[in-house]
Amino acid sequence: MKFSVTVTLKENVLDPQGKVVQNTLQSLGMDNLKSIRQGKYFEIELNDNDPQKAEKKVDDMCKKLLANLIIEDYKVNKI
Amino acid sequence: MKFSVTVTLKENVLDPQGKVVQNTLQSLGMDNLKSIRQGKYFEIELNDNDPQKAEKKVDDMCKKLLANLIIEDYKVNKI
Amino acid sequence: MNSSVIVFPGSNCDRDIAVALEKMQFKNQMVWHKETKLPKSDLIVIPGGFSYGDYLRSGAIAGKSLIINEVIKSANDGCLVLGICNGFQILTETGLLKGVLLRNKKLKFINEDVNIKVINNDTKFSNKYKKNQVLKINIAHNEGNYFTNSDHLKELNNENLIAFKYCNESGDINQSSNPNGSLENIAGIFNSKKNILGMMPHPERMVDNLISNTDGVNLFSSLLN
Amino acid sequence: MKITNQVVEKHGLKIEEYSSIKKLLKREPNLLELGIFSAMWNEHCSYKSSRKHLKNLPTKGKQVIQGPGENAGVVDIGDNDAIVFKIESHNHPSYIEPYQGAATGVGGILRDVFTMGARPIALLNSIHFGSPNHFKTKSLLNGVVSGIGGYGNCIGIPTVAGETKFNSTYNENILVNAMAVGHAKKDKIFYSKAKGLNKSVVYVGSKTGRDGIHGASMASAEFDENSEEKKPTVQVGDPFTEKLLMEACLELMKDNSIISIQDMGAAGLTSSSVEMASKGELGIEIHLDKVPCREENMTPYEMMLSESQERMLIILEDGKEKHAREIFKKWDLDFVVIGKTTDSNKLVLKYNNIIKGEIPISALASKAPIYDRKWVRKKLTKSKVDLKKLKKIKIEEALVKILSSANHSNKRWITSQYDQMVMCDTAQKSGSDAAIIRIHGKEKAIAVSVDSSANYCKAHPISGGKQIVCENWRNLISVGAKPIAITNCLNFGNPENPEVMGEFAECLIGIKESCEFLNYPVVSGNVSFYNGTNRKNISPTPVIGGIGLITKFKKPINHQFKKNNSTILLIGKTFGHLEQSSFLEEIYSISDGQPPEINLVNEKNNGESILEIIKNNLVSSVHDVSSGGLIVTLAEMSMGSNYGAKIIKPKKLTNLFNYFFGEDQSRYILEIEKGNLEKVEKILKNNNIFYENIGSTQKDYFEIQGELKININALYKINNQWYNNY
Ligand SMILES: Nc1ncnc2c1ncn2[C@@H]1O[C@H](COP(=O)(O)OP(=O)(O)O)[C@@H](O)[C@H]1O
Ligand SMILES: [Mg+2]
Repeated sequence: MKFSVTVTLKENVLDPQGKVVQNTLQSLGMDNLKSIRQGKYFEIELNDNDPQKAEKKVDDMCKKLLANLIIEDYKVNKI
Repeated sequence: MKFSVTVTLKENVLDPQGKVVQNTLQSLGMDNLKSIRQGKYFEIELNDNDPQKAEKKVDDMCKKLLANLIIEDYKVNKI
Repeated sequence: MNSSVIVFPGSNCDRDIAVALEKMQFKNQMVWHKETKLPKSDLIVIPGGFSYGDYLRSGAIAGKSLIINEVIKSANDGCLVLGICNGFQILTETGLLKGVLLRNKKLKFINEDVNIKVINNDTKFSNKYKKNQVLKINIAHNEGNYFTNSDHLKELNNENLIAFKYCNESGDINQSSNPNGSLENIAGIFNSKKNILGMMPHPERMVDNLISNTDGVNLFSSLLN
Repeated sequence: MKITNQVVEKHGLKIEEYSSIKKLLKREPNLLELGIFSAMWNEHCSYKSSRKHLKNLPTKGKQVIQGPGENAGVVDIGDNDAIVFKIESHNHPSYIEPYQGAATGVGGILRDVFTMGARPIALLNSIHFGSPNHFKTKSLLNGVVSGIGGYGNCIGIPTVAGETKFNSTYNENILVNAMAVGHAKKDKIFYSKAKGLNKSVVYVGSKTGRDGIHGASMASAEFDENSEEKKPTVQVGDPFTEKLLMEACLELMKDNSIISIQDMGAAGLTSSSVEMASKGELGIEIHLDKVPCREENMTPYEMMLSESQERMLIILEDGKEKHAREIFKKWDLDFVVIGKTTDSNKLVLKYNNIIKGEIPISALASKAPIYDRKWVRKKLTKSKVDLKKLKKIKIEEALVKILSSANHSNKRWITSQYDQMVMCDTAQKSGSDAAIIRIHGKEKAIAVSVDSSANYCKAHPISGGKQIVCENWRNLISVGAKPIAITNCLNFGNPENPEVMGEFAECLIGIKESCEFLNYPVVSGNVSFYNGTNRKNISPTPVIGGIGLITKFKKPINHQFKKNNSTILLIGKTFGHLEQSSFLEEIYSISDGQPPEINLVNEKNNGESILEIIKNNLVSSVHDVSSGGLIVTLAEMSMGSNYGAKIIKPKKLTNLFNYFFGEDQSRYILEIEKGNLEKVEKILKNNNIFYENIGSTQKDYFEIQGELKININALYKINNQWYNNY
């Protein structure tokens, strides 16, 4: 069973990386770019059969390690 | 118009980060975890109205900057 | 004074801090991260480096290690804890210190001698410094851009929990003397009980005139005081 | 798979070479065996074009413990301390993927050093990029610098010195050379030579993946339009695992468990196993089913040719397996016995006990082809540059132009991305003529520097070869170190081209001459051929990495002026040689003419006298005069210091530009406090040194009387802007 997880910085947290990427893209001539924010992406494969249980586990992983909830939000998707 | 981009390492390419994260999760007791690979995630907002043109632009950004096509693949999604 | 230096896989300033502590007459022990008990210590140091390669987020994985639970217990019992650089990042990941260290503003690793100002000299860690004294100390990090929420920032200011701020040679604290974009030029903070100090600059690199200067010495002698 | 001519060529082998393989085997090889031959017989591993010339280099000396032929060179620095060092290129991978290419370059050279039992104490690099105007240069520069930093910073070894140059000759083929320096106990050095029968062959480190299959052949092929296809040969570095591997190996090296050890570098498991067996005149048997793999269904072919990083092969003493296994377990690393030494003198590869390949070791090593390639002498240009015919320029304008050029700008933008202080023994960081690293816990220190000068080498390879060794020597002298030995990275074009081969042969003649005269032997090195694209070869770029010793280290000497009103002495004769100078290149884009000559007798005499003056504590600062000439040297001594200089024009001056911008060799500038002047002059006179008193230091201004006067802070700004604006 496979899941994808995206971890993004909360709205009110400065995203230095996104900002630099944005500036670079703009200086490369991408002038219609309004905003870009950068986060992390994980592809997780579990040996489970029960989708609900599995999703719960992935959620656990996010809380315990993958995201720092002080500054980051996360989303889990089954793929 | 908003797009999401995920950038992941090609299959045969070593993912040192994913490896360490996987070991850590396993040692935290997540024993059903089969594999985890780490990538990058971007949320991109454009001032365009034409979805096709916009997607083309995002694709361009990926090729030019966001992904390193030698070791990475990317996917663009409208959100 | 007894000190313990925690060694994680990927720590790389562990020897440096041990040398500095021994030079300052601490009785020091190295503690491997897989151990489950800490030796009796008055000071616990989490050294700089790249624990677990800084993969995922700097400090995140070390923050989940076995030994860290012991560190948290000791810290809650009032033991002195010093986190330098990656050690600071680890302390924020464990929650012993609030806030986070984001990527440097310019997204580049920075190794430089910078000036920092002693903001609070009334603590176990800083009593040998003068208030507002300007030190020259080496920094070396990718994620030193300190960030916290506005409530905590207020608390830091109101309760005098800021240890050091980046400044220029004459002590001015402004954007041009901020190497990494950190909030209010913060270079190091205490917890509310002031028994934990996290700082990005490396005091252990500044204890030998032949190599650099001795501006770090007083941090260690404060602890012995 | 049938082995057709096409398959042979795909493996980078010539049809004639394939015939020799069949003769040596007395049969046709299978694909696995062909792959192994291609890895061992390519230029990178076999040195087939260079060996004949390399043999002539001086490699011996009282100070040499181990010369070329091992993973790294080893020199003696007294009381059981030894320095282990080597330089290596990672040019092609870095052009394709600058971050990972440069990072894995650093990782590879570090393994060469700690394999020998040394704890790495310093990293250096020599990086050459195309013209700043070339569309790729900026991203290559960014990627390479962050890759070098990314790896070195993470593993915790200070990157302390290097050189960075821009020249259109590298537009399609950048150079990334990394050098590592380690410290070992003289009686605890580990070698790759296998010994004893039936000993366990152990695989440790990372798992094997499909990365970099045929990387070594790539490093030995020219680039062309299809280089893109070769992409998957780029590997991703994992400095974290390398740190664990380093600590685990050093821990295991504390006792006598290891018979022999070899890192898996280019051509991975193939070259490491063959090298160990070949040196020990033994056979080796490997059970490929035991190799730890990262991916599923890897074939023997892939396992043998994979260039996954952060792996080692160890031959263990009997009865030490448990002890060794525990150490690697502690560091979370794979540890698997994959084979044993045999008396068959063959490499035998088995999978599930079925023989998949069997090759005599000698066919892969001692019987690999060696070529005496055709080479032609370089003809010197006779054309003389006539200054009078050039557009007039003011001295000040020329100085500013040079100081603000890409090649002469301050490199702080680069060096601040490297952790230079970790390990707390860096007594002098980047920015001076050489870095100084204290030997941990000791009174002594070493100095290190890397240097090259492609322009000189292109113009006249023999003089150029001579010159770089001397320049490197001078840089060590300038910080008070006695130069003891060098490593070299020889970056050249296609050796099948007689002109390139001539550049190679003649540069080596020059290097040899200087090394011999200066007692400065070559103890390790690396050859990188095929640098170029579509028959356009790069300028010959041998890079020299030197080590010097400071026996009693008390305080670092560097080039910055320290005091007001000191006397400034210029050591060595000034003739005003302008051809091949930065002045002509930067101001007029002229690259004709001959490089400056070197007089080795003066070189040695000047250098040794400077050392004597430094040893007697008579000098405040020292700088060698190099690219840009006298004026740039003086400006560099002023910038970033509180003191500038007031220079008096010599009376019998033919031409100001020749005097100030000429690049005559073997010269130094000394800052001498007035009170010490007499003693210094005495030494110089005793040693028959030519010197001139050219002025004195002064506060705040850099001045040539009657010509120019610039505030040194302004000068500093000029020198610092290029990288930040690029
Ligand atoms: N890529 C680099 N990495 C580290 N240090 C560098 C690099 N490039 C240049 N430097 C440092 O900048 C200084 C100036 O370099 P260079 O002009 O080549 O010196 P020199 O002419 O004395 O050899 C030296 O201290 C050198 O070590
Ligand atoms: Mg120099």
